[in-house]
Amino acid sequence: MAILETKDLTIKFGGHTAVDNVSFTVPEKEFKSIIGPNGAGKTTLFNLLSGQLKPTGGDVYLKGRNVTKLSPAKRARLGIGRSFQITNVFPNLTVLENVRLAVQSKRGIRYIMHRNKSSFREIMDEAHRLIGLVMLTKKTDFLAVNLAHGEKRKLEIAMLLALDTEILLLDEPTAGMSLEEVPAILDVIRKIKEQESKTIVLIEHKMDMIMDLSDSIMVLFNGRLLADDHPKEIMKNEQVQSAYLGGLYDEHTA
Amino acid sequence: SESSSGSGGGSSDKETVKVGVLASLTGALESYGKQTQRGFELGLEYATDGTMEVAGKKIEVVFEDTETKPEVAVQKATKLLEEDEVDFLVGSSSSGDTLAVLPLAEEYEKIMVVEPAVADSITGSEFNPYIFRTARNSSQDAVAGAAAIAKDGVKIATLAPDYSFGRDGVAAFKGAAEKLGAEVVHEEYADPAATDFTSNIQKVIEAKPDYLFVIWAGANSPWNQIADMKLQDKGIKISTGAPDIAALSAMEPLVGMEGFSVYYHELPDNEINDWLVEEHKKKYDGEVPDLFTPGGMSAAISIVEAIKKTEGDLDPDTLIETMEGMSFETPKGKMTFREEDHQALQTLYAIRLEKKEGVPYPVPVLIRELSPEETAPPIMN
Amino acid sequence: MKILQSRSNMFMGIALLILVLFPLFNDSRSMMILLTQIFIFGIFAMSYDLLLGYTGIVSFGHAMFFGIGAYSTGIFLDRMEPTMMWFFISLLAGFAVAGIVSYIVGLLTLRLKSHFYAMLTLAFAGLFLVLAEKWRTLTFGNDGFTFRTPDFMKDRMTFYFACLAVMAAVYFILKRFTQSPAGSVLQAIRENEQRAESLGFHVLHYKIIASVIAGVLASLAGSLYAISLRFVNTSVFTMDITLDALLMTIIGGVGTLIGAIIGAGLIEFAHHWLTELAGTYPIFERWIIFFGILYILAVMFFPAGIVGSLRKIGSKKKTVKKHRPEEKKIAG
Amino acid sequence: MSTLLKVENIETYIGQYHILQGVSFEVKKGEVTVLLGRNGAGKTTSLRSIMGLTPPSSGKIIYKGEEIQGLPTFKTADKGIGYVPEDQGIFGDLTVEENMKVAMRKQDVETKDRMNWIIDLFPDLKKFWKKAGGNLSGGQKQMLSIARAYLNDNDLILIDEPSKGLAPIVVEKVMESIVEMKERTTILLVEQNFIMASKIGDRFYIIDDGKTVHDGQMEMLVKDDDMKKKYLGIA
Amino acid sequence: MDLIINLALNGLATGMLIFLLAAGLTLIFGLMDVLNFAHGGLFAWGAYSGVWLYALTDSFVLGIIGAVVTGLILGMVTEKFIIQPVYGNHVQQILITLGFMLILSELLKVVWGPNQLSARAPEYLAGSWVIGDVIIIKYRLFIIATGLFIFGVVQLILKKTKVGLVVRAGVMNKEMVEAFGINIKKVFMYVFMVGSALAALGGILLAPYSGVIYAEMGMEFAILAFIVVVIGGMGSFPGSLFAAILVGMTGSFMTYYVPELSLAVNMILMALVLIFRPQGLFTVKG
Ligand SMILES: Nc1ncnc2c1ncn2[C@@H]1O[C@H](COP(=O)(O)OP(=O)(O)OP(=O)(O)O)[C@@H](O)[C@H]1O
Ligand SMILES: Nc1ncnc2c1ncn2[C@@H]1O[C@H](COP(=O)(O)OP(=O)(O)OP(=O)(O)O)[C@@H](O)[C@H]1O
Ligand SMILES: [Mg+2]
Ligand SMILES: [Mg+2]
Repeated sequence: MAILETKDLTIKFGGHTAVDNVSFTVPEKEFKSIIGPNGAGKTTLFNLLSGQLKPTGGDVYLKGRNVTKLSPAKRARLGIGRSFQITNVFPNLTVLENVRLAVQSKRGIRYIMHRNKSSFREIMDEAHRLIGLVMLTKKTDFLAVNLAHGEKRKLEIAMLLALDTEILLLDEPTAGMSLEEVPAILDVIRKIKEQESKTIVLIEHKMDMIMDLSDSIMVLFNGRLLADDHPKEIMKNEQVQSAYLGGLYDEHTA
Repeated sequence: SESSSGSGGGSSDKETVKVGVLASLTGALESYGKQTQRGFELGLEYATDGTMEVAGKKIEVVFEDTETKPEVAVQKATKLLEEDEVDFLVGSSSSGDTLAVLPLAEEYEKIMVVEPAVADSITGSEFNPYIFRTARNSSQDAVAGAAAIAKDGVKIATLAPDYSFGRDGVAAFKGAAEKLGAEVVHEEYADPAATDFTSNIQKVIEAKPDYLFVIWAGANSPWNQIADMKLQDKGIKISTGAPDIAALSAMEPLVGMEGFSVYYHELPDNEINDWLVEEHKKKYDGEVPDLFTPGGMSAAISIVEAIKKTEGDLDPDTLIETMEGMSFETPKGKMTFREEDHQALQTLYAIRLEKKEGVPYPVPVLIRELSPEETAPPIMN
Repeated sequence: MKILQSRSNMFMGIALLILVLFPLFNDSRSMMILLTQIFIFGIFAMSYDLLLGYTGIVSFGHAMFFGIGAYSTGIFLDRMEPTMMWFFISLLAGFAVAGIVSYIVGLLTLRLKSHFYAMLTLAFAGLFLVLAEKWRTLTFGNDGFTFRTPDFMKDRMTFYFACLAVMAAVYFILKRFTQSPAGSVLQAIRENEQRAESLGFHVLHYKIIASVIAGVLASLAGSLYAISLRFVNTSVFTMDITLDALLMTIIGGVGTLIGAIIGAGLIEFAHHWLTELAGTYPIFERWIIFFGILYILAVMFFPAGIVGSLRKIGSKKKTVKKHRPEEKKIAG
Repeated sequence: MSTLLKVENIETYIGQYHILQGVSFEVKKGEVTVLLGRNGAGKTTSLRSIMGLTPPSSGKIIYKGEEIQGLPTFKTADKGIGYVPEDQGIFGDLTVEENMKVAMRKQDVETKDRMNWIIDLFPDLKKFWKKAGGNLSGGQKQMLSIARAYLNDNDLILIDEPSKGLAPIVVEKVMESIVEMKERTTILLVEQNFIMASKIGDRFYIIDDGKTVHDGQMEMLVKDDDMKKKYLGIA
Repeated sequence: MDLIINLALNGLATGMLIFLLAAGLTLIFGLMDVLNFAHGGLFAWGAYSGVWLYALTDSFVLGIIGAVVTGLILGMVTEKFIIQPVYGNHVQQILITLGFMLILSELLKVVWGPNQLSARAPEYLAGSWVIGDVIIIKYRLFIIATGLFIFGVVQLILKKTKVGLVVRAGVMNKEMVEAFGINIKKVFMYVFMVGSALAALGGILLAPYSGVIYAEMGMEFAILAFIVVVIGGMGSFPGSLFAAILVGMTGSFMTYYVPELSLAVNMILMALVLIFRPQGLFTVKG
């Protein structure tokens, strides 16, 4: 069954159609990657899925339910969680507080006004666990604004994991992360995919990573859906080769 | 401490009389506050012949700045009543501050001489028996204004700022003017903070009155625009109260207008005023007393006279009894505290603004004195 | 963290105790009135801090709620009877009006970005000022009116204790609130609204909650203010009142609550002393200049407000100590 | 080849944190020098220290024989140093055109030529010439950021992770452009994409925990699996 | 018809005057994003110094020049000592500029005394022409012309140079602008000085318009200027001009036709604009 589906999803910014009649489905527990040139509309598509933007046409369905008109908050509660391409954290809160807030939301603790937040032990523990998972333990009490770029990316991932949604939308999670640590993060993602049976949609430009993880790959070009197929098939696609990959990966993937 | 409970009786054996004066010594009304302050000091000097003593008691004065904020006024008044244990309060420069302090006078059972706040409600709806006012009130102004121009068959339009001061003033003026047979054909109210009054003036022009009576206070004023809109050419004469000297200098365009004045140092013809002008000049570098200086002086004189009469008895009930109906000489002639509402009836002046050689502002020239009886306002408490 | 927390709790306990005992040892009523004034403005500034410090909302119209409280108490006690019952009814009336207004203003305006929200609140407060001016049958316009207070609160000492108790209660309630899960979402919104939304928090709900709580507490402060003066006029709706709250909050340190109280205390005391000096020494005649200098110095030396800056110094010492064993190179 | 920039044992604090604890490296004219190291090692801080954005508290930075440590940023830039920051530093409310205009220091023929060259390199920019920088896609922002640094006649450009967020084909173009410019402009590069770094880099320095721990010719590193494993975690 | 012309003409003139008051703030608040509560103080200082010089020399032109110079000098001092430490921090800006505002307006009283000063238009600008029922006040024509002139000059500078861009970029990301070799500190200082000079100019031009100046005028008009900048759209010069004229015109017509609302007219206008067009009437392109 398709957990996530779009029908003729379209958004125009002024005269420019950033996402153009895109219809696709993501089956439950699938790992789907999205590739495409810069400005193809990948991030915008995510924004439409998670509700940051409202489409000028078309619909988004979550488990068969039309969620097109719902706010990002509602969609997050219904199970669509996302990370952001441009680091998007709470700058003047600590790493712990950043993650804790996400755990808190997951647990549905929203309007409790009379108890101290630290009295929710399980939440604290969970937050600490996640910080460990993304290798940020040393920076637990740092303000997010003071982290190095790669560290912020990790925090971003921890916050997404904390939300523990059924669907994870990952927008270039490892951009700027160091070589050494990419594999570790990939491990985390892979484990989540396997053990916790999540549906994952990933935007990446790192082809080796995509080939390694994906069940299927979707290609966006100029806002339009060019192909949605098995990774092997996609790599054979000529347009993908010439207009997206160029020469760089030839020798490497060969 | 005995005075906090309000039993003022015990204080009659004190060696000193303490007076607390509340005034705006900073902020927008600073110049008014300073006039009151100077006037009050000179008034004490005059009334005690420089001894600063009355009925064998030394007079001490404490000035406090209300900053034209009611909460500060209350704080300062309480300080005066509690810590300085004053026997009289005097003040204040704004009606709001004064109104906020009125209940304290009653609570602490101390006489408060209101000067120069004008709101009618002070001696009207908010009146309590401890309140005496040497200042004239809005209604007196209005009656004086009416007396200067209202006659049978005269059509008058009014222009006033759109807040209590203006609205009350116009209401009182209308009553007085209609009593004299005039007709108020249009009431125009303007945003006091506006920069442009031409739309208001336009409406006045359309009402085709014989007179435009303007009630105005505050720095921002419509005079320029009234002149620019050529009302006088259209046969509409302007009338208003002459303000303090600083504001007079903005009234150049209105030279020739007939109206009234509360005080200008050349208007009253009596010895006290002569003394005031002379001493003031001596003390303050040639400056002449201004609009509210004689008010401050009158307040001081009224207090000294009252104590003289009670022979040093500072018991508030005795004082009230003494002061009700008491007459005393001031730079503006004889004033009398009316028994019913403790408002001092006083002389006001019908004047014409004229240009005078060597004076950089138009000068109010006396047409005639408006006697205290003539300008007596209705009793409203 | 814990130690710091418990130490500051101890300081606060001592301060509270001193304030409770104060009237028993001091018979200066004007000092008592000054302190009462500080308590009232402390409540008002704390309510503002909830907006500015915790939710990141700048409002230029907070006086609106203060005025609503002041007028409802004034009008009820004047028109009805000066009894405690009517006082409580007037409080509730103030809460209701302030709550509704802050809800509507919140709904209309919290979608706006900072300046625009600030200016819109300025506009609304301006409209209330005009209303108070124009509805003369009820408000007596700009001059305002005096009224009698309930006998219970007539005594300044009783009123002092009442205000102290209310301030302490408001402080603890707000402290609880800001440290609760819901309160921490407010801070998240302050930091990054869009991200908070995408975590599943309904930003508008929280902003409205903050706005309504702040509005109601400001109205409470306004009611007490009216009682303390036994008089109310349009000045309660002016920009000056909003600026007072703003200055007190900022000087004390935004986002600290206690800072709001300290700010209120500092400003009121500085004011008191400066005007006193003005009475004694002629060079202080222009004491307002010194007041201005005080603000400037506050920014220079306490950029995060008094409480905020002290805390920073405190935590800096703490982290340096903590890091020293691990990272030897950290210079003292 | 002559040394264009020499960084000698700089130490940098941010607030009370001791971030750089002795970083040294040399950039030779006409070469591409790469700084490597894991997250939080201090690469970005090194570039910022050179630019004067986080001035070092000790050590020397010598550019064209002149000490420039502690100079205000604009003076450093004025000496012909361009900078592509890690977070791209796009002026979000300004259009692409305006972003370029702010960066443009001269309006001579050369600049015009370079402008044309840049537009050839990143045709997307021309396409979105009048669009607000903040509305660009992540990759487009990166292109704009690089473009702004290419616009002026710089002798040295500091580039912080240019490949981040760019499609493979664009990464390739950027690499080509760097090689193409070598004649005129020297590059100091921070890069996590090892394929890219190894292809265009001449010399490398590895920074770890705020210190330079290793350096050498790029070919050496490519061959030296042990070292790659030790410092970069890759084989 | 004559009535409409009268109202429109006066509304336009008042609008232009408001524009002159707000022009400086459009730079300082709109463009540089500094919540400058001391703006009214700069404005009042311009008015006082200008009127004083005008009275002393009997030359209005010298008065204007004096005001502008005062504005420049005060602007430099203010920027250096008050604003520079708090760029980008609105909370600190509010506190420090309010403090400075107190000092500025209190110092006015130290120098010129607590009384209001009166000012009249010079002979050649005084009085009015009457054409039928239309009354044209000469000074108002002068204000309209000056307003247009200032608008033109500033607009030209902003369009022809990249100063405007650099300032906006500097507000968004100061470090990056510096990394392009621009001394943003200096640019900010000059723009702030020009903003203050414009404020001062507004002050001296207001003086003959209303006839009097007083120390408290600063705060009153600063709020009006803030309203105009926000309604017009932050940092947009055409926006400010349009908003100012809108405020002037609405004031003029509402006072005539709906006097009950005249006190509230500015607030209502601002509320409506903000509710229905939250970004302001003109948003800066980009
Ligand atoms: N808010 C917006 N307003 C106008 N145009 C926009 C907006 N957001 C995105 N766009 C445009 O839509 C197109 C798609 O942008 P998007 O961010 O989705 O690209 P992307 O595929 O994620 O690219 P990248 O790989 O570079 O991140 C781009 O041309 C971008 O300029
Ligand atoms: N403002 C700051 N306050 C405190 N610590 C900081 C601050 N800025 C950076 N740091 C710390 O300095 C260290 C070095 O940061 P830097 O950004 O130079 O790393 P980097 O090598 O560029 O890492 P990345 O590859 O993740 O970009 C990091 O540990 C970071 O947490
Ligand atoms: Mg993207
Ligand atoms: Mg980095």
